[in-house]
Amino acid sequence: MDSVLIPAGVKRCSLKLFLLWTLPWLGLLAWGALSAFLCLWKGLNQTNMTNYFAFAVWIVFDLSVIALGAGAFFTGFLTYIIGKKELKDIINIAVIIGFICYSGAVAMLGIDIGQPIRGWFIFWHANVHSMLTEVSFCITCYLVVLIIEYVPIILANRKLDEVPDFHLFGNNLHRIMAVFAATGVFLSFFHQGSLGGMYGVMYARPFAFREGFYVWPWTFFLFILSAIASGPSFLILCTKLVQGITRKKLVPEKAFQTLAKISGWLLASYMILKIADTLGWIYGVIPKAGMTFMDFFSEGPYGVWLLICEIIIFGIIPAVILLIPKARQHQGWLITGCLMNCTGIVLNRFVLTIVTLAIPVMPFDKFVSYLPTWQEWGISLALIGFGVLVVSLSYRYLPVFPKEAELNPVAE
Amino acid sequence: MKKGHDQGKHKYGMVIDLDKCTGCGTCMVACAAENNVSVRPDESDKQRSIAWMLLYKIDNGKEFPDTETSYFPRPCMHCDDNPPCVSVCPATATKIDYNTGIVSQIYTRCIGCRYCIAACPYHARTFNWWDGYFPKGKGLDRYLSPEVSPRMRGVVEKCSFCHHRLMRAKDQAYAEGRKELKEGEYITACAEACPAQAISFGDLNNPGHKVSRLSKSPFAFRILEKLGTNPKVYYLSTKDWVRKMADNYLPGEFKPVSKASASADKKTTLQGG
Amino acid sequence: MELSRRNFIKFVAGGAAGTALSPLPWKLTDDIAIWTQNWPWVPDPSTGEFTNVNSVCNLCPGGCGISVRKVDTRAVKIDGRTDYPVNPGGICPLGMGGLQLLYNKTIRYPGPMRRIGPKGKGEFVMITWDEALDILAKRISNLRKKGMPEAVAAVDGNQRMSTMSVMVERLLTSVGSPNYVTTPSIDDTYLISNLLLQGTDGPMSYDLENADYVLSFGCGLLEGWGAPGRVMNAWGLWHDSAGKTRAKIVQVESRASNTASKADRWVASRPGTDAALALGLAHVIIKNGLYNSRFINNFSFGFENWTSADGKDHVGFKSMVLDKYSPDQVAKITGLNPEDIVSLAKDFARAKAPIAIYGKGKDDLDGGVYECMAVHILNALVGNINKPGGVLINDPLPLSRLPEIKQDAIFKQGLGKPRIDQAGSLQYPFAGSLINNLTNKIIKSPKSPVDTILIFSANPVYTLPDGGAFKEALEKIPFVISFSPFRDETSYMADLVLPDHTYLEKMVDVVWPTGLQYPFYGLSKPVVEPLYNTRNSGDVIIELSKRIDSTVQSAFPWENFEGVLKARAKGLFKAGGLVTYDNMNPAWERKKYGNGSKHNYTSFEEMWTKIKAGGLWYQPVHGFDGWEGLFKTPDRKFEFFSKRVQLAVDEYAGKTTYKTALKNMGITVTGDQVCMPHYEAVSSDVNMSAYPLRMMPYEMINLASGWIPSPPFLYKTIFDNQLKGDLSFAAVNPKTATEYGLKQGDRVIIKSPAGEVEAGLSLSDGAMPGIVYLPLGFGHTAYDEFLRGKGVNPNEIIDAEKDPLSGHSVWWNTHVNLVRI
Amino acid sequence: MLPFCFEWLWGIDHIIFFGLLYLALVIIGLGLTFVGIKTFLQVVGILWEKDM
Repeated sequence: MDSVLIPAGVKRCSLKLFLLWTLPWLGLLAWGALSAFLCLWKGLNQTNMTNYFAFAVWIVFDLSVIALGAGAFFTGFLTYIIGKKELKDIINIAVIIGFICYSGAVAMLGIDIGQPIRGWFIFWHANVHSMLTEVSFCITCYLVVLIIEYVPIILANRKLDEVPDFHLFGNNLHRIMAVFAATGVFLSFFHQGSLGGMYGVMYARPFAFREGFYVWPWTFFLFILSAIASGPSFLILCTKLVQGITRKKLVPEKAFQTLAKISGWLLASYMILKIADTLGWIYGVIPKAGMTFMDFFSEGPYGVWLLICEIIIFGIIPAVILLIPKARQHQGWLITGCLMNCTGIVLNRFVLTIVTLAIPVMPFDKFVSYLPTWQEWGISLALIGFGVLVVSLSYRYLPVFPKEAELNPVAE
Repeated sequence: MKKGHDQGKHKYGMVIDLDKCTGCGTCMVACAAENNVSVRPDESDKQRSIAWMLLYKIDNGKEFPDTETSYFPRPCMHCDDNPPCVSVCPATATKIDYNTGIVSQIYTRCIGCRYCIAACPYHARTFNWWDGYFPKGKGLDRYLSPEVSPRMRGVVEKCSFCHHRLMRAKDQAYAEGRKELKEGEYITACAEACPAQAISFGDLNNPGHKVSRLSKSPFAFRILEKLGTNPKVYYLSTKDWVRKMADNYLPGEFKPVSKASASADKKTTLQGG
Repeated sequence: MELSRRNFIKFVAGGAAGTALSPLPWKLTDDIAIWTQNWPWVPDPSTGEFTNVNSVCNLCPGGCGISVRKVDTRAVKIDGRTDYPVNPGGICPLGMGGLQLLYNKTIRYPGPMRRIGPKGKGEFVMITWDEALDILAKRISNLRKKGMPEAVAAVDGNQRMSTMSVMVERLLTSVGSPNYVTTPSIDDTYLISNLLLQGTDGPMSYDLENADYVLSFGCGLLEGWGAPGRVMNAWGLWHDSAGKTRAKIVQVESRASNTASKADRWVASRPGTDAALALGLAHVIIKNGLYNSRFINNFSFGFENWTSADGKDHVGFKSMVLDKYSPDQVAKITGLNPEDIVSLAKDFARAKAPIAIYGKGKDDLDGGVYECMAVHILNALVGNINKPGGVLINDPLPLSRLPEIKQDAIFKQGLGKPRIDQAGSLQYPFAGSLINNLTNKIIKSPKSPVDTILIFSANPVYTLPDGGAFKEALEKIPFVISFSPFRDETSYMADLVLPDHTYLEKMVDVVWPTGLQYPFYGLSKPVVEPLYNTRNSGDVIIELSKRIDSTVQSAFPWENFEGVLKARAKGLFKAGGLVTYDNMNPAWERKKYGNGSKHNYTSFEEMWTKIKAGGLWYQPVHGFDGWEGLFKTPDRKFEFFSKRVQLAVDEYAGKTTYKTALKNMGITVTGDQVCMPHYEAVSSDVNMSAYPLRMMPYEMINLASGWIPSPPFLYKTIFDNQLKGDLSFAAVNPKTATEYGLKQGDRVIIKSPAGEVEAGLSLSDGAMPGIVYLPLGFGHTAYDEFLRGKGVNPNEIIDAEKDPLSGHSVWWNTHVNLVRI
Repeated sequence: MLPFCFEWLWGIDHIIFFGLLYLALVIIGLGLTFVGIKTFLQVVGILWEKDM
């Protein structure tokens, strides 16, 4: 009955089945909505955050999705500015994923701050020296860009497209997309960076503090690099997932390979810098604070193993996998590589947030532990529910994959 | 971009003599009472309770009967020059005034992002996880001082060196036609309340003031000095183990102050039990 | 169709653009942001004219000067007074939090109350003062008519010698009842040992500020002992590197309390062995001839062996000590090393102004008389009595006596009856009052000998270390009246509550804070108008006397309480003292009378107005240094051998046998030792295998454990290894814990013969192995959400022994067992 | 945020920061307006032949 909305020449499952599929994700959303309501109504005492864990699971989620969402701007960059033709087949889904990640992150931040209604003070009373200000400005602006990029895709819906105004608008928008893409790239670079900067500048927190260039600590650049290294991998994963679920080939393999290759190279270079940075930190920052590297791991569950995982297991290994053509052409390895790549980046964000705050700085201070409440989980997971729904709807009603019809001819 | 403080006129600071400190907690109560800090029915959740001035209990880690405890009263350090919390606040809700050295917090401006809490290694900043606890009909709001505005849920608060007392003292001086404050005219509630006179408060820039003398004592030190936060709260202790507790030291890096201190430090306990 | 849709779209687009450009959304955003800054449920304190009112804190007998900052009629902050002799500037955390006691409506009684619910539930209806007073007056006069006035009893928590306590005792006496009992206090112990050793009846006066070596036997100098404001200020002086030479502080205590930790030397001897240690030190001092022979030879009695008039030879203190208290013997008892005992004794004796002080924590409870005497003996040995930095001998505060009470038949007959608590009887010749005996008598007898009990400024149900016995007694007493302003555990048991003002609403005097070395009289004044329909208990007593009958009324010829205060203060005028204080001129600095004692008033009225304004009257510490005619003992000497004890024992022995006399008095030694300070091991018939550990309650300066509740502020200062949620923690040495297979944070049941409580376990190297330390001040069952149900009250499981000679309770030695839950 | 808001400083840091910010916003804004106008003109049929 919703067939009129479904793109021409492609096959979609029955509406009933589709609705059934959306149920669990709607469930997650409902859970999230309840949690959000409680946090806004009763305040953040609904969480398990404390004066020690001022940032918690939400921030980890924020940082992660924003890093992974980097696939959007980076693919846009490659497509519109470098002009990698093959990526045109995947740019739409990239934009959608980017949109999901960023809108989700912004929503979470809105709940995370104690006075959401005053959120706009960041802009109005901006303190330009704060990395967080930079983050907020760039993310908001970039979200606008993402919406602009998303609009033509929506307008391409069969029914909407019949409206000439929409059709024209969409087309015209599409024509100058390069301009927006370029702006987006600029903005993204900065907020990815300043997200890293947020931690690197905390000079009284030796675990996070880093030296740097001018006002930007090394983490600033590492975050950009790690984001664009993992973004494409995440994009590959998501698309492969969609393909798996729809049991269709939606994007030519070439696109995947290009992304994988790039992802691999970036990850490799990121790893080199990351290792250099870590050594510089161990022999520079930490001793200056009167500590030794191992002091950080004297108590609590967090140990050196975290760093080993982050750098070796989920850093170097996936880089190698993605760099070896034979390996990345093999589906299994490709997925593994991308998966490990993303895990590594998430781990990095986790360490920089949670572990930084968990490790006491004052010698007579004590290690405190933290576990999220169901409200915190609710809001975090809602992000996933939201994502799946948006992708599903877009996939069902929008021509997300230009090559789909051609790759899957509908048998009359 | 990084303004130094030295051009600043005054530089208010605190010196806490840990040999005199008895750990009685009057400073904490005085602070809470002076600054309308909310008290909740359960204050035992120390990670969430609000205390501008907080007592840390430390011990020398020895076994009975050689164990020895001491205390660190910890207000906001009012880090000088470039406090870790000030530069990170996105909404300019916290500032350092280079004419007094006081790091302020504007509650009505704070959006509650808690970045400053993450940036502060002293845990001097606390977040209002709840609205202040002043139930209707209980009457506890009757002792609230109009000089300090009660905070709303969702904002960060911290020690202000009793800034309103500075205002009070200035008004007084102005009424008496004076431009400058005399020593002792402006002191924090904790310094005034301390029954052992362990806390002194004054202008570190003024060589005449007790604090600037004490801060130059060989026994004077600050917490986490190495991080370069440059606190304006100094501590005095003749006990080396206490001084060693105040900062992180690489093996062999810590230097006992002097023979004098070493002997003063020696505490004998007679075996019992 | 085409058109309309297009128009529609245009309309929508235009509309959107329009609103976005209009100021409306921006205005709204701004408005709600402003709303968050003025949330209606965030209190907005009213401002007004600022004033400061000077008064005196009497939350404890410390009597610190306070200055209360007010905005119009509201009190908003309490600060210490720098123009006050006791506490130059600072005050303790309890006093600092006082406003929460004044303004917390839910812990106060808004007016006179009559109980409607079952005892202990705290269900009352408000009645008028008229009704309340009539009910009470009728009850008492009926008892008088029935010829059993002694069935009226009173428990008085007011400070000894304060006008309120004099009033309460006077009420009972005039009614004709001897059963006036006070809540325990170290002052009783001090009074007895001063009487026995020196024959003096003045308060214990420790000249701490001028001492250079303070040997403290269990005094919680930093836990709230004596006058906290004064002692902690002294602590500051002792440690002032800038000031005079730092005094050396030695703390004898089994636990690493703040005092022990902060002291220069911590002597961790077994609890209850203070007397042995003191005599051990005496042994060393005597053996090495370090004692002050001038004092010993001319002004003491019973040091050397002596022969009495009847030709009997008696052992002197010297030979007793040399024979029984050698360092090795003492080491066995105390668990210390002999060498340390020797060095300690030498340090003490060689110091310029050494002082040995005796106490038990905060001194809210009794101590041991023999212990106290043994400790005081040390001061005598080094002759540091009435010398700078020593123990001064003062007369009681020169307050006028109130006129004699008219005696009627009922009066004589009532007072003829023996006290129910047997205080002053042959068995307990020296005790002023023994509340535990009263309790036990009531519990034991089928019908309570007490019909009506009046409870003033006390919360014995909570504070008495008796394993909950007093509460049981109250269950049996037909009519209970509480005068507490607070909804405390005891008033919950009351049939009638006649709420007093809180300390910030009334005028009341502070008489000689415990341990202070100079005569001092403090007078608090109403800082704010009474908030509720409460009345000063002093006025209530006067009003009550009118309603009982003319005889009782005749004992109270004043129209109000201030009248009584003035009547007593007349004596202060005769004695002459200062009513203003200049902190450049500390009261403890001895200036050979030079201390500006020229007072600045000419008439009594003038002095009284000045006292009311300044809240103080004092005489600077006296400068004379001499022992002539100091001691009021039978032979005018400092008695190492107390003849008073001898007389008492002989008299009692005359009635029964010598053996039973000693046994009933709780004395285990015989012969001359009985009359000399000696070590008495705590007797106990408890089965040690069932209760292998010992529980000692400990006090904190930052938690109120007396009848005054803790202001919620204090809970900010409590560490989470003392209270977490509703669980309070017992401190135990890690060794002991491992013995019992317990670890940090375990929940345990602490079992004693008297009962059991549940607590968390907090391992601490500051705890002596084998002892379980429970904090006092938690475990309230009354008051409000801030205090109720938080932690446990050790008093509930205390199973107290009796202190020899005095009969006071030995509350610090309960045998317990730990059981993990 | 705006020159008339009291946090505003004519400092280099402010100028760089807000300069770039406003630049980005202007680009986005202009882009959108351009597309909007173009579409409008096409719809009403003046200029630009509908290329569809």
